[in-house]
Parts: sequence; C-alpha cells; structure tokens
Amino acid sequence: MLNVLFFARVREQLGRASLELSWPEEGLDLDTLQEQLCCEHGDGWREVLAQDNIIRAVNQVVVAGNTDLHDGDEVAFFPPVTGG
Amino acid sequence: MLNVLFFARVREQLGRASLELSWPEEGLDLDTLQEQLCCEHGDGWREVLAQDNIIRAVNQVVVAGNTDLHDGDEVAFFPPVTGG
Amino acid sequence: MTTGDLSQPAITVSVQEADFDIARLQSSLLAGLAEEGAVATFTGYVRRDNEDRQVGVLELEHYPGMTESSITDILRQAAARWPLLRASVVHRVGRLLPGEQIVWVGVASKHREAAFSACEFVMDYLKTQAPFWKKERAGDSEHWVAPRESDNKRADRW
Amino acid sequence: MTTGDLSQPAITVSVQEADFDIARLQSSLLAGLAEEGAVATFTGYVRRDNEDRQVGVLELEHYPGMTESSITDILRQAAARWPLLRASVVHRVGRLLPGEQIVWVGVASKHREAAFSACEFVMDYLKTQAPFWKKERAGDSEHWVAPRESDNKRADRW
Repeated sequence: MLNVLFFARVREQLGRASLELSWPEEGLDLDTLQEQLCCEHGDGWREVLAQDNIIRAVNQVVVAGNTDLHDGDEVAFFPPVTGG
Repeated sequence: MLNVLFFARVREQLGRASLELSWPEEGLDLDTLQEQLCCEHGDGWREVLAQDNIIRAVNQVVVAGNTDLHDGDEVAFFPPVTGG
Repeated sequence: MTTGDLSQPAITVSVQEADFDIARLQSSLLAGLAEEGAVATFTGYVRRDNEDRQVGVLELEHYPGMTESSITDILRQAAARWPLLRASVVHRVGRLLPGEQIVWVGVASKHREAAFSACEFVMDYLKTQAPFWKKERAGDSEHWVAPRESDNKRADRW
Repeated sequence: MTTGDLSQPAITVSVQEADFDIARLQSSLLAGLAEEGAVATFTGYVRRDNEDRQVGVLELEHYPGMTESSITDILRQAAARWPLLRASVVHRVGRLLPGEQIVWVGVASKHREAAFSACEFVMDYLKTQAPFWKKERAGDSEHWVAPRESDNKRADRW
C-alpha cells in the first residue's frame, strides 16, 4: 500500500488531502506514481503536479529527482514552504 | 576646575577614585594634565597612567591622543572595558 | 503538541496551536545546565500587513510528523556546527491573528558567537526547509503566502 | 537606575543593580508598535568559571553617565544602519552571582535580518565600547577580567 498526501495549495487545487493506492506487484518509482495519478485523475492533476516548484517527499524526507518506492511508503506533494 | 576620575584597576592601583584640580590660568591639555599628576604623585602614578592600554575620556567621550582641556571638564582614566 | 528531547546537546521541538510563554521557554532552555553564558533568541510575529495586503487571519498548515523531524534535523545540524548547550524551537500552527507570536527559537551556548550564529542558521533553515505553509485571509479574500527569494539566498549562505 | 527614551526608533537604556524580567522587557519592546515581525534578543549570564577559574562573585563597575550615553550611542548607530522599530539594552552593575543575568539586548524590526544583525552589532560594541569592568572574586582571590582579543576582532567586523 502507498499513502499519498497533498498539502497547502496542492491539496486545495486537487481537492483532496490524501489517497491510498494498493502496491503494484511490478514495483513503482516516484515519477511513475506521479504519471499514474495524472492519468487517473486527468489534466487538472497533471497541471498541478507538474508545476516546477512542487516538492516531493518520501517517508517525510524531501527527494530531489526520481527514486524507487516501496510497499508501505508515504509520499507527499507540496508547494515551497513558508513557515518561520 | 577639573574633575579627574579613575575607574576599575586604575582606581585600585592609584588608591583613589577621583580628584579635583583648580583650573590653571595658562590653560592645560590632556598630556600635560597626565604629566602633572605623575609629577605630583610620584612614580607609582607614572607607571599606572603610562600603561599603554589606558583609555582617556574627556567629558565622557573617549579621546584618542592629546586634546585641549577647558575649565569644568571631566577627565577619566580607565583600563579596557569588559562589560556585556 | 509534539515534543522530542534528544541529548548532546538537548534539543526540544514543539509544534502546537497554543500560544507560548517566552520567559518559561528561556528558563527551560537553561534549567539544569551546569554552565551557560549566552542565550540568543528569535521571536516571529504575525505581520499586520504583508506586501501591502492587510492580514486579517493567518492560517498555518503543517505536515504532522515531517515538520517535527525536519526541525529536529535543523537543530542537529546547528549543534554539529557550533558548540551549543541547548537549542529549542516552538512553532505554532492553526489560526493566528496579526501581532500574535508564531515562532520562537532559543539557543544557549557558552559563547555569544555560537548562540547568535546557530539561532540565525535555525531561522534561515526553518523558513526554507520545514514544511509549514501560511495562508492569509482578509475579508473574503485568501492568499497563500509566496516564499521570499531572499529567504532562499539567506539559507544558501551557510 | 537610569533610563533614557529617544524616538525614531525608540531606544531604551537601563543600567541597574536589580535583576530584570525578560518577558516584561520583550513586551515593552513591542508595546504600542503598529507593526512588528521579528524580535531578536540576547541574554548574557555570569559564567560559573572563566578561563578555568571558578567564579564566586562577579563585581561589575561602571562609569555613571558615560556608560548610559555610550550605550545610547551604540543603539543609535545600530538604528542608523538597520531599519529598526525598537532597541533596548539593560545592563546590571554591582555584585552578581554565577548563573545570574547580566545583560539583555532586544531589537524589534519588521524583518529578521535587521533584528539579528543589529542585536549582534550592539553586543559586539557593548563588549568593546561601553565602560563596564568585571572583577571576579573566589574565596580570598580577586581578578580583573581581561578583555578578549576576539571581542575586539568581532567589533572590527562591522
């Protein structure tokens, strides 16, 4: 299983905060997951997730570029942070 | 009149915190004042006031080098500061 | 509220809705220390206006779990770079009003150089690394706060 | 105790024997401000040991009048260099025990860069320009604290 989370503007633009996916037997990487989400949910999602400042985190650690995923991972998509 | 003040180690080494001098009609500058103090009070004072890190202030402003004094001035001699 | 305590030096992180008491935070920072010398702190407040927009309410969203661990990581990085005795961050989330306290960073060290540098480093990294997002509301309008380019430049200094 | 208030921005200086309350000082720093954003503070504490000497009691001597005016001047210089809303220094004199608060510097600004820089600048100049002298006592021995060369170097940075 994969737990996918969306925060802030991304969450609002997609209209949801999270979704769960069953783990595919053939394995999955981050870019492929993103492409699957866009295929399933349409061009609105593609536009949002393809914004070039979107940050991706796997198991609560920011990831630069693509990376292999594993069953049970938590994946998050969010915009640049503005705390402090 | 001149009011002369000594602080911290200088005060302790000279054994006094202040002294008053009557204003000399011929005028006075800072170096001459220091020389007069040393002449009047002896080599102990000369040794203390000639220490090369001694700071001199006139009317509560640090002075670098010699400067003319005026009747009513407040002159201070003190070691490097260590506050904060 | 989430609190974590990690030794050498002690690091404390709290992400909370409640307001905080800076005097109590500074006492906690020093409590039980056998030595101290210097404490540098930073307190951030909700702006009353931002880039000429009035701020009515600020909503602070975070990523529970990742927010705490990323702040802990920032504090550990600071402790690896400077000789610190204690370092602590409190960051609020939820609805905040203009003028309210948002964030407090406190660093204790034997020397002021380390305390100042570490405190500024932590703030710079908090601004650019910790998953918080600010949304300003004023009347009917709402507005996600954009990251400041200058914040990225400041974080790149270190 | 001597207090001076000077506008644009408001500067407050206090040289006093009494201990101080950092929460109250920080509230005063912000009181009545129509805007804020950032407060950087520094608190200095009496060391328990200094260069391997135990400290029993610290005696802080100052030059009444000149001490206050030189701190005011330091704060004015800071206000001329950075956009500050308020800046305040409290410095204790007299007999202090290890662990006690000696000095507090608080700076409010709209932006943290100015608050941090000004706070650090003020501390560096306090250490090298304001007429205070520390004497440590432990048992029968007493010792005037020597200025640190590193403090002069830090003040020269600005």
